[in-house]
Amino acid sequence: MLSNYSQPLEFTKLLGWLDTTLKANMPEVWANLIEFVIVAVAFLTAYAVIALILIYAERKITAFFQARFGPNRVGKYGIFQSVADMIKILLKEIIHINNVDKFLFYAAPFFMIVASMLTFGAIPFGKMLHAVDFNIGVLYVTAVSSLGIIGVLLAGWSSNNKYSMIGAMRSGAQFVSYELSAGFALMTIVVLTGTMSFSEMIAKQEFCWNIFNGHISSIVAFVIYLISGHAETNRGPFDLPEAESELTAGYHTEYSGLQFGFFYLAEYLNMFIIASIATTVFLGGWMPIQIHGLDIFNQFMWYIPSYVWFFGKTAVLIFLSLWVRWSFPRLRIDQLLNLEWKYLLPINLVNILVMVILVLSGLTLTDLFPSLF
Amino acid sequence: MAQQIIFFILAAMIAVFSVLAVTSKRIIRSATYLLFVLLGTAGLYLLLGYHYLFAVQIAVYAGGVMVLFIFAILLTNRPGENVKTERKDRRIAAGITSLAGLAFCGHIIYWNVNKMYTLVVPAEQKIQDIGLTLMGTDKYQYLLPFEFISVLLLACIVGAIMIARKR
Amino acid sequence: MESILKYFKGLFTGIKSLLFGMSVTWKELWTKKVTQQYPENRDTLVISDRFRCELTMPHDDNNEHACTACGICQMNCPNGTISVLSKMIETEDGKKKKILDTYTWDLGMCTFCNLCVITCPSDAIKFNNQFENAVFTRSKLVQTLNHEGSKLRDKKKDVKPAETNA
Amino acid sequence: MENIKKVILNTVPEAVIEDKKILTVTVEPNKLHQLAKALRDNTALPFDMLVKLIGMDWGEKLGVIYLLASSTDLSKEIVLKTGTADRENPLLYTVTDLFETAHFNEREVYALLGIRFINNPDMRKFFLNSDWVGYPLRKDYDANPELNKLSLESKDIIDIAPRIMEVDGKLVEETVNIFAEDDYIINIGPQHPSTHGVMHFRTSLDGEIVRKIDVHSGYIHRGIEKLSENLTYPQILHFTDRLDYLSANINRHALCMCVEKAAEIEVPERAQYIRTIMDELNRIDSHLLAWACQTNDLGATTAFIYGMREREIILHIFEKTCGGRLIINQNVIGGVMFDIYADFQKDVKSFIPYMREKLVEYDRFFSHNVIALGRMVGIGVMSKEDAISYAVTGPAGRGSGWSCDIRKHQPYSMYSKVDFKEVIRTEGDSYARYMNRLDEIEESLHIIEQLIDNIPEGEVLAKTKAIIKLPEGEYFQRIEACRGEFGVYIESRGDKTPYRMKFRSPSMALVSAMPLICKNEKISDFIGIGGSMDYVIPDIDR
Repeated sequence: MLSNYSQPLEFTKLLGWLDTTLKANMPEVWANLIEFVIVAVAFLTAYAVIALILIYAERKITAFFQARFGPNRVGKYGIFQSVADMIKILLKEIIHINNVDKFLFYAAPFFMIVASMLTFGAIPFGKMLHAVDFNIGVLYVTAVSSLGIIGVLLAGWSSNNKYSMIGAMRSGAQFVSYELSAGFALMTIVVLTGTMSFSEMIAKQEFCWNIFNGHISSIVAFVIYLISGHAETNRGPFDLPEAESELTAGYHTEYSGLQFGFFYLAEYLNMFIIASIATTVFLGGWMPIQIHGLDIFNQFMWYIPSYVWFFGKTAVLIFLSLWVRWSFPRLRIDQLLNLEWKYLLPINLVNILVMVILVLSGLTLTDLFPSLF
Repeated sequence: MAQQIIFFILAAMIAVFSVLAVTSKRIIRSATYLLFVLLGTAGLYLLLGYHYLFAVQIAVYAGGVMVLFIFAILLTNRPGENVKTERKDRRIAAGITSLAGLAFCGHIIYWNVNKMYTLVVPAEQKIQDIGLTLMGTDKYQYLLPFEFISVLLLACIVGAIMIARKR
Repeated sequence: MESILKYFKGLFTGIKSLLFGMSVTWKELWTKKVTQQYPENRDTLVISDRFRCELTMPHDDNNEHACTACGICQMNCPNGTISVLSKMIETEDGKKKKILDTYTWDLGMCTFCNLCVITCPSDAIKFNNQFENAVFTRSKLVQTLNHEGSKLRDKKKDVKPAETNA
Repeated sequence: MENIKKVILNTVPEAVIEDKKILTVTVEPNKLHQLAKALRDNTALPFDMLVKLIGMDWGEKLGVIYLLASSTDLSKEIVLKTGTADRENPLLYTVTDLFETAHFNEREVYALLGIRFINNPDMRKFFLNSDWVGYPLRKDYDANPELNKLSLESKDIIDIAPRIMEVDGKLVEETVNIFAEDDYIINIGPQHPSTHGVMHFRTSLDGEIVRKIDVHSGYIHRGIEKLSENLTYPQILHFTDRLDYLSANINRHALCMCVEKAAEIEVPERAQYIRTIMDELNRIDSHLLAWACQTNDLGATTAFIYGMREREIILHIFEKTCGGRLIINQNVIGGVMFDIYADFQKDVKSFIPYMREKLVEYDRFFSHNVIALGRMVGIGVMSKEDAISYAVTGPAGRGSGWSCDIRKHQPYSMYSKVDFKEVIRTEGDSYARYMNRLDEIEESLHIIEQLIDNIPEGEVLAKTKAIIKLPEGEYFQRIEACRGEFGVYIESRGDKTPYRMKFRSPSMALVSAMPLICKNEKISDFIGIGGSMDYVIPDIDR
């Protein structure tokens, strides 16, 4: 079905050619090894580049929300600002602190960055641009992203600083609670699609995105996922762990240079990861907008390559997250837990039941109007 | 070949960090070493192709239990202070006991490891199967134990709230 | 029942208030920004005439100023920012006269209270609005206000009134 | 007031009563507490607000002047004086149990004049280190820098407070620990993003909950009162702008008025108009900044910048009027330094509708936000009794239901001629204080609206003598600054410099109430309450 349309800008052919040439010219082990290295390098580059773009975009958009211009000195419109920042962070001295548990202190940022890297690896960026496709993709993503919190806790503990400690404690409470909601929201869609694999999920959303397919229930799950994802990434209004007005910088108060850079990078990438998972699970991932039967329209949509679709949808969600972040005051810890345990979680539990009923009684859009999709 | 290498790396990691976890005097470090052990185990599952088990191991142990461990350690006042090394005779006794335990376990594993190969089918489990197994009421299905555990956890939560309320 | 009603009412009024808040930022996103871009706007930048930046001693075309070296400004300055050094000279008709030697003012210590200007009996000093005064060493902040070789303006010749602030 | 005299004589028959502008009563130290208590508990007209507590060095005697006012009618004032001739170990009785606000003030008097107060629960030096040599405000103070060398060594903070208690008629010197041994203490300040300056709160936490706060201040103390003793009145003026720099013009207005009244200088009407308009613009400016900072403290960075945007317009008007933006140097003795510029009216009049529109936007954006409400409503509640006892005035005091606007009670300048409402809320929480400020912006706009078109022609500066000397005497002036009541006290001995100068800072009262209202609140609310109280540190560290 998919291959019926001409897709000139996809990487499919290039990657296929690469694979066959490599395997034709050398033993399979070596070919695999080279492919691994290529993939790893590509991911590392993408990781850094996306973070840089995100940092720039956030600063610029934030500025416009706040009646400012944002960075505008380094390059035209300040586009090289985040590059300059990156160089600065790389060159900055890493300050060694007395009376800290050195091993944990230096290990903590790696937990953060490794966790977000692991998650990053499982995201389908486009057609064929999918490094590992587990058949338990959703579960995998929830599992490895939960490792990041250990970095926060250890950073807070090992800094030997009371502000950091309070930040870490808050972070722990926050993360443990909101992971529940995020997980349940994703489960709602797993119920709908009957699969945990990202590729299968995307394939099922060819004509009808999950957010429409499960209508009420899906939309509720989508909103809850966005809220709890936002909370998991420790960004305002849920930025209590690093609440600058009370804890100065929370758990990363004592970090400098590249150590801080890791936390910073991971924070931005986590924002991207949450948005891209939401895109994949709810908004059809890299799949272009297609309407059943309208082949010309579909062909036209396929001319826009899948990765552009993916990044476009993700960008919209990231914008939404920025918009929320810069509109609201920070929650207090009890408000935060109230929101989770008194509102999100009960609603979520009801929602998952509603979804089960919708699926079992054939009330999803695809069941109701099979001719349309 | 590659699998073998990765296996040995993981095995070494598990072994080293388990020893470290026990010998470290700082409790928060022990917890971190334990975390590495759990991650190594998860790696073994991945090596075997048990993706589901791998994800659950990470989500439940590394992401859940360890977070709670560390969280609990952070809540205690000055953990790990005033820990004394044990007396020499006690240490020797402990060493002998653990060696005996190792020998016992090793014996069992050595004599049964061949049988295990025949039992385990290296095929990817479907999520649906796992779900049905957990929630079914037939033979080799586990709804009852599952619910038992749920009730147990509920009791724990109620107990915790009762204790917290008293303060 | 009432509590359930309250729960949902709270939920929806809460969401409504949040959406209101987001509408304000949304509007701001598309509003033209009022931020001024210094130094690009140097040509169009308007600094109020009364803005106090640098103490100056206006000199006319003949390199003459109005300072009689009376020292009232020095006396009035709360921080000792000004120091007026005078010297005695002999005029043509043989009288001894005190004239200004050097008039130094330390920008680094000035609080710009304007007391020196308003108490000056001969309107010899005033603040201008040249605000770009940053230098690399403190010693450069100490300025001598009277120009090289300048002298006191003859009062009889002085027909035009001293400049005052608008 | 005749009744009051009776009350005084009934309580302390040997009291010396002088009928000056303000009724002045001099008593012996051991009778003061009794008299103050009688005045405070006087039912017909309770003198329950301690406006100022002024430590004095009269030369032969060291003593304290208390300016009391009635919380029901702030214009009713009474002055109590007491003193001791013992310069080696001066001891007076505390009034902290009657007026909570006396606590910090007495500690300040101890630091600067060396008078110790019996029964004050915590007699550490305020502003100064405990090892400071000498008492700066004493006339015989040795200012030799060798005595108090600049130390770069880090010092431990001592949480042990000395005090003198009277037990069964005997004086017992003892020490108390401020914190328990296993308290979890964090230092909020001296360098902290949300203390609004160099303020240091030692905060004992139980989890997220604040159990006790110990205030340390004086990190930027500049000794303005001491400096003033060697400067002429026009020179002192420029200090006032640097106390509470956000109500710079209003503070300066207070000192000008005090000197003008003492020297009997008539201020031209045009100057009065300009002063009032500038004061109100200053108030809007300050309240905007307060609003912005409070929202920022609550985590809404965007709102912070919106507040700054509107404030910029006022600063621009200031800049054009008098060449300063923050420290504006507008008032001088006898009038104002600069007349208004040609487009002043136009600028102000275009600002008024703009600001009103923005107030509506603020309301939409923040005032009803569910998160903001949760962080302000019912948080940091201060009862009216506490507000009076701690002498918390301004929007904070009026948020507790206390009518304490000097502009209403003792109208000065043009305030008696304009129509405006005193904004009072009774909840006493952060939200009441927050809303009070926004409403006061509205009232200020209303005041400006009434004045701006009617500025009379004429001089803006009265002719004054070249050297202003005040006749011998004591002069009090109270004024409504942005944060509450600002007061000036001048004791003149007929010179061109004051003998003693004292400023009453509203922020000190606000900070002194912080330990009370933040108790058992969450740490993030502690920051939020700080924002709602809106203290300015240089105002405290005079």
